[in-house]
Amino acid sequence: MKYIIAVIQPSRLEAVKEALSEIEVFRLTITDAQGLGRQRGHTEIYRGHEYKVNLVQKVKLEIAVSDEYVEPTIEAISNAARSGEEGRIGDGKIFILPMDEVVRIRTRERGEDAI
Amino acid sequence: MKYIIAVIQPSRLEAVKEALSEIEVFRLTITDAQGLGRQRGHTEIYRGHEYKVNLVQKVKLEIAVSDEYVEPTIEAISNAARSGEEGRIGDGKIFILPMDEVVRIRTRERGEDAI
Amino acid sequence: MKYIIAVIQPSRLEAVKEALSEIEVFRLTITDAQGLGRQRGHTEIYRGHEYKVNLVQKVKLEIAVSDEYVEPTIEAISNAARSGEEGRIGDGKIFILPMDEVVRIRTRERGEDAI
Amino acid sequence: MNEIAALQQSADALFLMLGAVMIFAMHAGFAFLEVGTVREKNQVNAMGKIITDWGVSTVVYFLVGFPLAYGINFWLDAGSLVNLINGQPVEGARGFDLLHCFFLTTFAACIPAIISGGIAERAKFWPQVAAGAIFAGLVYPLFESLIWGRFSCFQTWITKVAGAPFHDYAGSVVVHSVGGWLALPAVIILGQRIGRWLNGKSQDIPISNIPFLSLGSWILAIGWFGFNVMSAQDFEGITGLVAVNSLFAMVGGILFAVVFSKNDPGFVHNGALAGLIAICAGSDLVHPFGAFFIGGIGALIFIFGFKLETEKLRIDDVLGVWPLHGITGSWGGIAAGIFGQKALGGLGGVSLGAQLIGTVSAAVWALLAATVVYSVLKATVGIRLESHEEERGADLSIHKIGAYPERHIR
Amino acid sequence: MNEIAALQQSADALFLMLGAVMIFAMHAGFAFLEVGTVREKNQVNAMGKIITDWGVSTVVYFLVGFPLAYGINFWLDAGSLVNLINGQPVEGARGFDLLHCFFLTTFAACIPAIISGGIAERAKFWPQVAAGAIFAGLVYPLFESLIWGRFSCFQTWITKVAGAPFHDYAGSVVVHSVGGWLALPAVIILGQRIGRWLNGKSQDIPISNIPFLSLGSWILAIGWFGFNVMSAQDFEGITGLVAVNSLFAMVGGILFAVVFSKNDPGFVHNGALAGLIAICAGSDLVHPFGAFFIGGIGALIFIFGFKLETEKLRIDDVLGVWPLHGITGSWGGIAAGIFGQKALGGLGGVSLGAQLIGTVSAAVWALLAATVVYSVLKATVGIRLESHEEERGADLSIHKIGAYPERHIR
Amino acid sequence: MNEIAALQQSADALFLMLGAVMIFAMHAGFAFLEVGTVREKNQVNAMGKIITDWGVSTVVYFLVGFPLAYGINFWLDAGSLVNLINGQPVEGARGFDLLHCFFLTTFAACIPAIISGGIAERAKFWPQVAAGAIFAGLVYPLFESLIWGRFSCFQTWITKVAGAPFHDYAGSVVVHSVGGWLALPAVIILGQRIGRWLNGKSQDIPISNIPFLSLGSWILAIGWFGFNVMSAQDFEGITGLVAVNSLFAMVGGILFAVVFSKNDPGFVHNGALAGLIAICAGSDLVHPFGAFFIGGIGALIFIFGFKLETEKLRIDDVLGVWPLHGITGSWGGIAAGIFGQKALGGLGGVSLGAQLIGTVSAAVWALLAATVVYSVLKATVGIRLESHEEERGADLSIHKIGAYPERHIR
Ligand SMILES: Nc1ncnc2c1ncn2[C@@H]1O[C@H](COP(=O)(O)OP(=O)(O)O)[C@@H](O)[C@H]1O
Ligand SMILES: Nc1ncnc2c1ncn2[C@@H]1O[C@H](COP(=O)(O)OP(=O)(O)O)[C@@H](O)[C@H]1O
Ligand SMILES: Nc1ncnc2c1ncn2[C@@H]1O[C@H](COP(=O)(O)OP(=O)(O)O)[C@@H](O)[C@H]1O
Repeated sequence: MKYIIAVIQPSRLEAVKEALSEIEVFRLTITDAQGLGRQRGHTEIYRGHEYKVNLVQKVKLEIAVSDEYVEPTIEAISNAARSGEEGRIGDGKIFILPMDEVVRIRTRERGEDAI
Repeated sequence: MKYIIAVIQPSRLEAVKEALSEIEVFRLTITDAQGLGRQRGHTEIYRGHEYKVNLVQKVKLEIAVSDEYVEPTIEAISNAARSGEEGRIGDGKIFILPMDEVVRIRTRERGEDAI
Repeated sequence: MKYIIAVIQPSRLEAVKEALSEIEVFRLTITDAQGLGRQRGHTEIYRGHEYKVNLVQKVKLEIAVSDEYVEPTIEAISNAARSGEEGRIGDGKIFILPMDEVVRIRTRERGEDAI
Repeated sequence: MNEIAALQQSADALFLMLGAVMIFAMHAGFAFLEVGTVREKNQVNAMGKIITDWGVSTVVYFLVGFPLAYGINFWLDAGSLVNLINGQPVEGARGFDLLHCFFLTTFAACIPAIISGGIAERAKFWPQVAAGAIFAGLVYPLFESLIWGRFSCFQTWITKVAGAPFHDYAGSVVVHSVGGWLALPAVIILGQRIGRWLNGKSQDIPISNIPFLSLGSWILAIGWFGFNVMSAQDFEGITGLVAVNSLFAMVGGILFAVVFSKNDPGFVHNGALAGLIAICAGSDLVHPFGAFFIGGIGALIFIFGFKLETEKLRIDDVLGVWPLHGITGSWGGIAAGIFGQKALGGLGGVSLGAQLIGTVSAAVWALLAATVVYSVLKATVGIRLESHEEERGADLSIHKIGAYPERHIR
Repeated sequence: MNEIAALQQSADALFLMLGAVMIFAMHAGFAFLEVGTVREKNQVNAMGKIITDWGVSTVVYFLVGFPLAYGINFWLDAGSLVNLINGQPVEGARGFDLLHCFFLTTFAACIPAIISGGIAERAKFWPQVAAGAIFAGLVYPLFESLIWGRFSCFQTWITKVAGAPFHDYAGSVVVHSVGGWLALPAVIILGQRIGRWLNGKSQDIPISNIPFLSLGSWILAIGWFGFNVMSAQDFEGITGLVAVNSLFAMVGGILFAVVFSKNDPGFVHNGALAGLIAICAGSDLVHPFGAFFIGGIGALIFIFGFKLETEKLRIDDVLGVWPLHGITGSWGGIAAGIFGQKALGGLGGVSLGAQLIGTVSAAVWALLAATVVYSVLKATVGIRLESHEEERGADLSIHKIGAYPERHIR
Repeated sequence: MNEIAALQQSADALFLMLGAVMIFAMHAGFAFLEVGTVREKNQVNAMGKIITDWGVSTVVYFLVGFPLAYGINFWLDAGSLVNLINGQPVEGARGFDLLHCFFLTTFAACIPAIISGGIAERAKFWPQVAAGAIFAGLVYPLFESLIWGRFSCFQTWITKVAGAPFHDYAGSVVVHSVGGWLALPAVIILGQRIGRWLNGKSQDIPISNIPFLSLGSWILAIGWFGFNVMSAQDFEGITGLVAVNSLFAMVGGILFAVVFSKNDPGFVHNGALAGLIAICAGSDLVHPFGAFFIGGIGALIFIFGFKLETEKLRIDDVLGVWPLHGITGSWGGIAAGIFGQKALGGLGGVSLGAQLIGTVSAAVWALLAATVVYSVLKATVGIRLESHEEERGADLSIHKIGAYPERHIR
């Protein structure tokens, strides 16, 4: 089983959710995040003073999947998360981490069935 | 050593914190999250327009533990995080990930003692 | 490849960002978090009632790195994240998790080059 | 009509209109005081209650309350209405009676607004609206009619036994204490909010927004000068003494609260209001320096009364409206009988006995009325949200929308 | 000057000044109504637009609009200006004409403030300022001059054909409906916000902040009593009927909205405004109970008009200013012709025909003017932000700073 | 007392009372201007300072300041107080002197409110309260007594050397510049906030909440019309010229700021205030179009003055109160001497020399007083929070609670 962490553009969240449900990945956890990377931030000005804002708003998805779902999930996300045809800097990353175990709190189920 | 990630109902946070301290797990990191899963969201209405809110507020706990603590921790969380006797949809999940190393910044300690 | 999670004091974020860029780690994801640990919280009083606030504001950094970068990253963070000379309780932790794969959404690159 | 009379009529009209508008504005203050104190999941409801209560109070007071208290009704064509003074036709009256009723409506509407703060975060919407209607339309006007209105019997009796009529210039007792003492049974019958006490331990619920709370307090304090000064209800009767006494009572409330609450923003911003509540009754009688202490003591009453009420008596009065409007209002009634005396630099002509009688009777009347009304409502339609509704918050449960939709809808 | 005349002059000055300041305050209400309704990324812009439009409207109305509508200009030294009444030198006039123009400026400035709410979140800054200047300086004063101003021809004609002049006491039609009907072409020509409709499905955009929205609504409602009562524009002319009719129309709007919108905070707080908009025209004529229904119907018009406009007609009118000010304003003009009749307890002397003529001509005039102005602006300088600017938000794109810098700058 | 005299007395009372209440309301504006500008961890403190300073100023000004400046005190029974005009007993005076003192108290209370914005986020609470008391009770009234009060010597001398007395109708100099120039030493002696400059690099600290800031600015601007118009302090003296000059100066401030700050919301909303500060002195003298430029230049002074002060001089004046109230206030004093001349359409009778003398002496007096007071306080009780207190925020350190408890308590 794998624990997939994806960092995407907030504007793509809707699309990614849909793409995932199409491949029957209905469960995930979302957190707001800020990213530092190749994508440049912006400058704000208030009372004549410049503020460099180099952190960019991102959305972080966490999805636990059984192994056979890993590739489809990566596919779904990387297609849906791109802005425009060939994507734009800042579209984000997908990180795949190994996962030993899952527990569904409600039922105490473990492993694959708990995902 | 394992890195435990638990997604629970916000209303259960207090109970879970207590349950964990009872088994002497005093350290954890908490983030607000929103979940997508079996639990259904709700609808809001403003000026006659319906809004489907399908993300549910959750709280995410992250706990690094040494191996002998894994089971007790899972136990403690899954008992305390359940709403009502046999739990309710949306009570959440516990994910156990392998962890290679821990460092306590203050002391530079590593491994078990750093947890 | 490793997935490094660091929990630090919000006040140290700037310093850590700089330290990381010095060792050419330019990419990371940041989330606000609250911590429970050795560091004690504080008490607030409103209309004569005391509120114990035992969660402490923290900032969580997530950094995917290739193996040779692990040690330098740990070094950079633990130096920059310390408050004062020999650090203060609450300075935080660094967790190193194994990572199987990375994908850059924009280019579909995988592995080391995607980091 | 000669020029002077014309000026006087216009001046009376402007005077009452300004007063009415200033007190109308206070209701925005009630709303924000509550918005800032309840949790974010109940902020929409706080505003919904205040604005709806305002609407209902206006209707019932014009149709029932005012006619009841003053024997004047408005079932005439507009042409006759504009020329009415105390029910008598007068050329060029500039709609005096209409304005008079508007002005007094703003007092009546304070009753549900006061209660609203006590029962916040868990009350059903419509039953509370109904209760408010009964209070603004009947319960309050009945007492009003005895003190300010057409039924002189009570005041005559008080004068006989105590040597002077009961004096309440701007409603410490008639308005605020009645509202506050009505709220007490309401809050008790309604019961504590879920989670306020966990297995015997007090778990006070953090408030949401102190800037909004303080905005509410400021709006109330500003409008209050209309509440007190325009209570002359007649341009000739305006006096700076009322204005400056209100100022000093407010300042006394602020400073006592800053010192005795160790700078607690909740007590300080409500302390200003406590001072203003306490001074209403005697604002035309006492010396400004007396007003300072009336207000200061009012703030102390709120500070210690609130702790006593919520921690010892375990009454979950969210904004503390019983100590604030109820007890402090009663204090105001009594204080007028003390600081109003010539011996203390006051104008005199007031009797402590009379003040005690009037003050106590108001509290008793309010306690009775509210106990009956809320018991009946509870037994019939029910007054409290289902526990799951309360947990979701009154906003989603009643209004189907939260206070900050953009933040949580996506 | 004798004492009475002096009092009268001072009283007129105070009366107009208080009215002007109360309506000036309403513009803070316009600002917060919009701040609460737009997304957080457009809140700074909402405030920037209102305050800038206020400034520009003041200048153009003093220099062009008022002279146009009333034939009085201010190109005299200060010494002469203070002694001017309706353009004639009068000793001790206390700057009457200046105050008169100030008072009417606050009306003119409502026009861009109204439009601002409809075109929010996507309009360019300066082109909209220009449009506002044209409306406040020419389009509005031209119509004003025909109804209230120096060109009696139109009213004379209406009187001939309909038996009475067109009656609009405080501007349901002249101000609000003109503003609302000007906004309609503006919103249509500007087009929907990005994401408002996704492949044919309506995706309403969540608003940001209901407490701010309701603060705006309260401020507007409070100032409105200056808007209506001070429309007498002369101290002798003050009447409580106007104040109480405004009260009842507002209350009607609130209560109808609470019931028919199932307690939707957006409709309830705007319902109060709908009631006030609807009553302006007939506030000096109708019976308070008539006013109640005028306001209530006004709220219904807004509720159903807004749904129709945004869902059926797919017009992305962010605050719903066309149904609120436009249609409801027109309803106010017509309602004065109905409820103003003696038969319905009104003062009479008003003709439904005349009201229809005046109301329709205002709408037509506004539609024409706005269509021309916005088409020209669109064809030349352009009126809409680039899509990437709109997505970043008007705050960052136009003002280079967000509404809550501390939260997102680090 | 005859009817006309009665009307006059009542009118004077209403006039002063309305003015006093409008300026009292401005203090809510001071509070929100600061709440919106400081970081969220200092918002409660911002409100706590303003409301406490108000309370203290009221007490010291009634007890010390007013008696000092005008030779009238209030150690009489209430009965005598109500019948006092300029210290003389007059039947039916309606508490004129009390109201007069209330009105002037609202001016005195502006002094600490102005300073509060400069020293925000790091000052100790009680020492600052003490400083405010000294300023409102002694420093300000002393200068006031020379310009407006009972000590004519200074004005006589100015008239002798400059041909006319120093003219300051509504306090550009006496109130605002004194407040602003008092703030300068305060801010310098207090020192920069932690983190404002990092190893020689300017790190401006993001403000928290622009909607609150703009709410503050709106409240101030609205109340300002009471500040200026009611400065006639006598109903007969009301003039629309003051109202309209205030309007045009404000508008000039807004529009110049919009253009020259490229639509920066901080400069625009403070630009309106700069305009109003600049016009106070000459609002009864200059031509409205002159007022427009006085205000516009005032805004420019603030914009460039603020950058100079905070970036070049490295003075960490959080709200920019020295350029805003200090320099711009001084400009207002001088501007009255320029635009007040007949040659520029003004009423004349003013001397530039006199204006310079008065303006400079105010600045010097304020600089001296503040330097002494703050040096002594610093040397004795200390005026600055411990660095860890400052880092936690004044809210938690001083008031033991944050501004949004629900968000961070769990
Ligand atoms: N090595 C990394 N570790 C953690 N987060 C990363 C890493 N690389 C990228 N990210 C996240 O992905 C976001 C997009 O990356 P960026 O370099 O800006 O664009 P791209 O991935 O298209 O080159 C970043 O803002 C950051 O949040
Ligand atoms: N496979 C998953 N990956 C990530 N998060 C998950 C996953 N499954 C569940 N969750 C989290 O757990 C929460 C509860 O899951 P849900 O399916 O609603 O209830 P239950 O687990 O009781 O069936 C979800 O809202 C989501 O945040
Ligand atoms: N075992 C753990 N699992 C998850 N988070 C931890 C763990 N230990 C510490 N943390 C995080 O690190 C923060 C600092 O830890 P703390 O014990 O307070 O200080 P120190 O690490 O210096 O002893 C905590 O607030 C918490 O957020």
